[in-house]
Amino acid sequence: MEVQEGHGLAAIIRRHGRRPDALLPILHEIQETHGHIPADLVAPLAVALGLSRAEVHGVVSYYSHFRQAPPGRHVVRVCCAEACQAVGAEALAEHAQRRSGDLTIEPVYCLGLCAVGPAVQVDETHLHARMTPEKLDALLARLERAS
Amino acid sequence: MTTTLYVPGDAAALALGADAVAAAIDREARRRGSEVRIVRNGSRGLFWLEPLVEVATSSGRIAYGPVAAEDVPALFAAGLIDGGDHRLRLGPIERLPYLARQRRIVTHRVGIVDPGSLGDYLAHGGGRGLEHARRLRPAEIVEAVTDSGLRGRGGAAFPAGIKWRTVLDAAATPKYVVCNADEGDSGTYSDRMLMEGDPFGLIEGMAIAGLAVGATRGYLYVRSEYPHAIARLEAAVAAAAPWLREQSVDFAIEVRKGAGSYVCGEETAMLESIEGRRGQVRAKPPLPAVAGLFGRPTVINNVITLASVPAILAEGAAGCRDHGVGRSRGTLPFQLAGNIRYGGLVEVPFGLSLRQLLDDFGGGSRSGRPLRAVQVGGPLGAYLPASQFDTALDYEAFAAIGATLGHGGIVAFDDSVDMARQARYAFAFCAAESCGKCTPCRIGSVRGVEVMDRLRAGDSSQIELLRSLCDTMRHGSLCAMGSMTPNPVLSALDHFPEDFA
Amino acid sequence: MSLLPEPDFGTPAADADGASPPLTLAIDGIEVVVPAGTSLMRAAALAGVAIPKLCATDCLQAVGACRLCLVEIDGRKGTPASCTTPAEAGMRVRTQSPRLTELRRNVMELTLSDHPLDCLTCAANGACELQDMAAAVGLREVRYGLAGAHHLADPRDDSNPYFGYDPAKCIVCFRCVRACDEQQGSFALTATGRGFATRIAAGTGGSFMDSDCVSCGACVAACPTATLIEKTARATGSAERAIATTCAYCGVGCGFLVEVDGPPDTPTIVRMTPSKQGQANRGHACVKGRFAWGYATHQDRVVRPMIRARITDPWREVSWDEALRHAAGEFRRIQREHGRDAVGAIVSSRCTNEEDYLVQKLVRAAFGNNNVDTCARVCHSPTGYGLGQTLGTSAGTQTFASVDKADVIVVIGANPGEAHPVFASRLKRRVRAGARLIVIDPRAIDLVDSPHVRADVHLQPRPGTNVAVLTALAHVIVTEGLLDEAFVAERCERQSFADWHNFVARPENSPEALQAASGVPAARVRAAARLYATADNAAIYYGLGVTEHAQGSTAVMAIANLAMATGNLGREGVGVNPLRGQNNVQGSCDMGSFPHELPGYRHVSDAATRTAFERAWGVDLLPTPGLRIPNMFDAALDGSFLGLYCQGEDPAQSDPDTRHVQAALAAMECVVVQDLFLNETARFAHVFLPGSSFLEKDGTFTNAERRISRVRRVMAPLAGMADWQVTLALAEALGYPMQYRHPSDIMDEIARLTPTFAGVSYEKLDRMGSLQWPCNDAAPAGTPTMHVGGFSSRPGGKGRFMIAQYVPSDEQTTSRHPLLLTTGRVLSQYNVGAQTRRTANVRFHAEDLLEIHPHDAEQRGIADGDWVGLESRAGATALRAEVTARVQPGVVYTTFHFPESGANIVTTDSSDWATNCPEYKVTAVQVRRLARPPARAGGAP
Amino acid sequence: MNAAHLIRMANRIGDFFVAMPDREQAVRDVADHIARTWEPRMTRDLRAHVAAHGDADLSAIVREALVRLPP
Repeated sequence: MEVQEGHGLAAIIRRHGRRPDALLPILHEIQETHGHIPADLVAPLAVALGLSRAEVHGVVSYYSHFRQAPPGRHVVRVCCAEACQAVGAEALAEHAQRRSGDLTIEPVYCLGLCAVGPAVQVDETHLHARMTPEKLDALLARLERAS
Repeated sequence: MTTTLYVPGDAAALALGADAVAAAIDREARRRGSEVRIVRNGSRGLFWLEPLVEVATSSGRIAYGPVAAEDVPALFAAGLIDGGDHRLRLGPIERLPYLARQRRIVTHRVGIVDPGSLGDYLAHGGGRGLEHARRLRPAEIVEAVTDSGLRGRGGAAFPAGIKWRTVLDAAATPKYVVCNADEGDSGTYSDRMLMEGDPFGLIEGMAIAGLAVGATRGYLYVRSEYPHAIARLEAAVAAAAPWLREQSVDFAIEVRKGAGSYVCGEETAMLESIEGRRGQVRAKPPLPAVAGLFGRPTVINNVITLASVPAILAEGAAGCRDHGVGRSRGTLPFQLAGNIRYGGLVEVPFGLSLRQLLDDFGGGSRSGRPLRAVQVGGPLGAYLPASQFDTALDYEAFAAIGATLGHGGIVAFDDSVDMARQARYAFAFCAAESCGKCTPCRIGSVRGVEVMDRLRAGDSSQIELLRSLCDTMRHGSLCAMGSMTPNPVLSALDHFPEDFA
Repeated sequence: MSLLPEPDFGTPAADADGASPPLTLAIDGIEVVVPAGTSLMRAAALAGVAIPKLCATDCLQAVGACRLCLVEIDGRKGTPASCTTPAEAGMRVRTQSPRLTELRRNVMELTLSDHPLDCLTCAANGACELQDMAAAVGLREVRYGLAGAHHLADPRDDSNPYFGYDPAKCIVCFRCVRACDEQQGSFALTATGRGFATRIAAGTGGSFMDSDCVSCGACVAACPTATLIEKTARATGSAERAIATTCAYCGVGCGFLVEVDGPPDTPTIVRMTPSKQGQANRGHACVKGRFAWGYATHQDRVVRPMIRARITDPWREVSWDEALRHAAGEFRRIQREHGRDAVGAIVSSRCTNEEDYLVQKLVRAAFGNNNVDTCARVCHSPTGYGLGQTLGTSAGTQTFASVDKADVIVVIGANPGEAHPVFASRLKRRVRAGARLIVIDPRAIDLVDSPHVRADVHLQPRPGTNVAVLTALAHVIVTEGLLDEAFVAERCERQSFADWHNFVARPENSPEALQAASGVPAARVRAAARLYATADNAAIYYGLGVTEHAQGSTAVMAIANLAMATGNLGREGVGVNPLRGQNNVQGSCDMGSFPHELPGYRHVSDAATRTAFERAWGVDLLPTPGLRIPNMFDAALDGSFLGLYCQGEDPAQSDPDTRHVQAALAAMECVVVQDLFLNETARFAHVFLPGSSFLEKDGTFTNAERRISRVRRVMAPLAGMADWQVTLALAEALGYPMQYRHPSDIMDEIARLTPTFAGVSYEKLDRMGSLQWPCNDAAPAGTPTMHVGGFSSRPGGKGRFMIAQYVPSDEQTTSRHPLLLTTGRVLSQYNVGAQTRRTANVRFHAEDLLEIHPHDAEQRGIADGDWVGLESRAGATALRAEVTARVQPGVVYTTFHFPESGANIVTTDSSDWATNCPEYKVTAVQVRRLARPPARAGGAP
Repeated sequence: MNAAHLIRMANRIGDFFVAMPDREQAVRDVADHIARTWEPRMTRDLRAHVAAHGDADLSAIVREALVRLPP
């Protein structure tokens, strides 16, 4: 089956090959491109990899990293695991959740910054350590200004 | 003359502003016309000192830290390039007691080498293990690993040599080597530091495993929460490929990115995930060593385990075997985390007491309040009260008190902690991360949260049900996620009953 | 859950690899010996110890999810799940202890903490594994209360016409998902989300009807609760009793249990469930057999005999007696006036062996001629001829289970996913387990590329060029030294092999030379030939895409040649396997329904055979062949064939060149139609005799693997008489009474007179479940694999190679008819649709569509869904277009399930040279876009 | 019976056997095939057609075989 070029899926699949075990790497690429996994890509992706639509849907829905809807302009993940809890992460997360706006705020369980918590990750690669509610407010304000 | 400066590129250092420091150094050096080369090394693991800048001088590497970007002009003014004095000057890095008191074997290149440079790796002794392994028969490599007493550092502590032997003896082909780099336990980051600070060491370990069992393909499964480690590994895998070819080592590695599932750190769930499926746990047997990835014999070891292998091959099994106590041989990079003053990586031989780590290295709590509880071994590990802080750090000693050493993560809590709340969290975490396959974990975790809510609301009759639920989960669950969630819950209940009243 | 005790051993039988010896262990002190690889749960079941379980069932691989089957093992820590723990020698296992009781009860308590407490009003009440297990573990209360998180308000999905999905009752045991994956191979279901939020979903989370679900019912059968349950069962509750029988749809011959309630003669059917003891299907089924049985009691059923003087007159209901006397009188009158040979009969491959036997006996003994033919004429007659000529036996060589041992599977001219779904599931399972697959088909059928199955090679010949492709494959095998020389030397005729070898080796038979004719790239032919010839075990499966051609018999022989040349005969995993279209195609052929053969494929000219039947039947038999179906129609138009007894067959719709067939029927003086419904042929009939469905009679069907299975009476015949009784009465009216009290008497006679059936009896069938012929003194338990050690029906036991030269079909494209039409089936409909159109299966496929390639559509201005006219030299019809790349440019495709689409109005009189099997699969046509829908598509008179 | 059908059927049979290397055997095979599968009135009508209209429509091998057919 021809995959629509418009989504860039064909090129992604060509790069990975037509093997079922390429599903996660391909989903990562799709999400990097679109910010989420568009529902209309599930069927062509399934055909291209020799999987069923149900299998692809099952995988997308299983992993918390994959989104089925577009996120806000920035994604702010607040670590809620024990090491960060030990230094006030829960209060920080509750504080963050009270914010609304164009940002997606969600919990994450450990960023590997357990000696310098509470830790926050913005848009996958920007990390912030020893976070406090005040520092978080400033960070979120900065992100909102930028968008 | 060009001066080499080291500014860690490690994720923790980045989270503390290392990029800004590096940029400031570059800017200041240009302004001053100083010729400097900035190496983005891994972190030494002394996180209260990060960003920790080192400068290579004729008298060794001199450390400064913690350095903020604003400090940089003053540092230059103080003669940073020559190791000049400044309030942030820490002196020769190796002489810092925190480092000097460690026995760094598996992490000995972390923070020292340029993780982006294969040449630097080889210049620091890398490659010798593989070179030696190439001259051995597979069974001899396995024997060396067996002799070393190396046990899996991921938590289960299964002897690596026995696992390798099983894969070597399996008839089916092809075989695979899978590196479990899904370091999801809170309080642990040694895998991340090694991947970011010495990726070639891991690759060499995987290649040796491949030679030992007859595998030509390896997968490195890294959690998506570790984007910097993934980037480092992908670059290193690309750089190492021609190096392996030059040595006629037929071994190709693919880096696989997880997608936010703690259970995928369980080896069979990880295999499912690599194969492109939902990360649900497989029942064992068959063991992955017999029927693992794509149903083929598969060596699965975690990062620290595989990274320990080159030294064993290069230096001999004794280098590992001669450290430690009892059946816990070698060293373990412990990680001090949570509410701790001097949080960081501490690689020491097994046998130290927990208290030594917490006090001598950790310096007590970050908040300054008394330490009340310590969770060792991640979210499925037990909470230990101060009365158990003298327990020796070895697998058997921990098992004896119903605790687990796990991956060596140590999370400290001060006396403001509400242990019932931590017990509730253990269930909540299980509910959030359960793969959903088996009943005790899928439903029990949610019921556990509900029971804890009733209990915390004052219904003490729930304690009996709580214990019954923990018993059901512990003995009924398919994998460690469900069966070990009772560890933090029951240890909290048993050691801190006052919080449950 | 079924009502006949079908024991569930919890996990599948271990693969007996033969390498490891059986092992002995003790379960609750009971010693049991099991094959290596057996689970503790299965070992316990074999020892008679039932371990509580929910997620385990012996048709699915164990997953260890429900955690109810925990056991204790001496010397081991913990409480492992018995379903996923393999037995080991010397193990001492305890399945009962206070500790285990507590654990199981507490696990069950968690399960029930998210399950409605509505047992008494639940459709599964009394037949619910969850209910049974809750009782077994002694659960009395759920301590977690009712205030917690739950899924009890999840909305129900009743989109599927046959079953509903009620997620509120779901215990997330994954049996449905696994059944869909492992048994059916559709992968239409999945678990979504994770943790407590894990739910079972169809497709991408929408309704079942929006998913890739093919309604095989495997998930429903697998469900231990009422989460997935038949709507009929929901309406009636559990059944009282069940009757084992055999499906009356395709040639797979699935075993079913008919679950019923109410009086023995007029019961209510609660549901039909596939039987695990069904040796052809092993508990699996498809949407037709499983669900589409409602036609049997449909209001369209004609239950009173009718007659009329002229076909333009209205029907008049009469008594059985009057109808039969009228029919017999007419047949005798015609014979008096026009000669003994002016009457004949068509027997149905839908009817039982016993009924087919009776009709041919009636023709031969009462009519006194050989004018009997079967609808197998128009589907698999070339199989009978081609395999008879080469291998000596007119039947497939393997059991279905044999495919499990095949390393390379060739599917040519067959679309099992649609036409033989239960076998397709088995084939796909084997491909998923690593077998390589070669598909030879003009269309990209679903085996070419579907979830987890992809053909290694797909050869796409132009319709009508199979022989060119098969000969090219043979050329590669011969010229590249890929022959199994030892097999050929030992097992085949020397001279015929030499002749064949010389023929196929000629340059004009190379793939390169034949590429122009077939359109198949030579390199692909070579790849396929190497793959097939170098496999340890290679098996060929074929269907009507091979037989329904002018060279149908040639192609069958070419296939047999390939198998002999590569030594792929005479053991499991190999062979030549026709996939029979109808439930009893094999049987009707076996029963002597062809005009030139007596039962057991013995030519009427054979004096010894004739004598045996003459003695038994007390008549003289003709030594010359009778008329075949197309010859009957020619003779009718010629005025020399004027009376036809047509049982369970609808040639006016199913036979090619409808106009010709209708003219022939209209020219006859007495057409007697015996059927469930007033079919198209009945429009030309003078006598209508009500037929009986498979639920209304006893008998046997013989499936594509020569397997004879019992059909058992579930209800009394709606019209008072079963088909076999009607034939008896007609024979009596003709003055030739036959004495049978029960179909088993008929089988006894068949066994007495037919050497390959000598060992068959109802008693043995009841005892053994089914029997594969030959079944006689030499093979008392039947013959799963043919030709082991030799071709016993061939002179000297040697296989014969037949030269198979490609001869182009008369059906060639021209400027007037530039496209080639080929035909096939869809899963949900069956042949002319007489049954399936009278069920909710129309919701899956409501009309026949014309598949046309985008290129051809573009040229004609045709868009998807447009009405198009389809015209051949035989006739014209209209249907809607589906624009798809499944077909190649120059080829169009349609199904033939609806009379109004009239596919056979356009098919022609071209037929197989050896058997006159019509060339349905190749018709030169033109396709034009129609501005508006036709007033009545089909345009029959 | 329809002569065109009979001729076409006969020629198709001939087309198959004509590929055999032993011509004599092939002719016998054509005759045998017709004898074993055709109802007598079909053979009779084909013969009648040939008698009335000649055998130009038949292929060579069928012409030869027709002679061999038992009466």
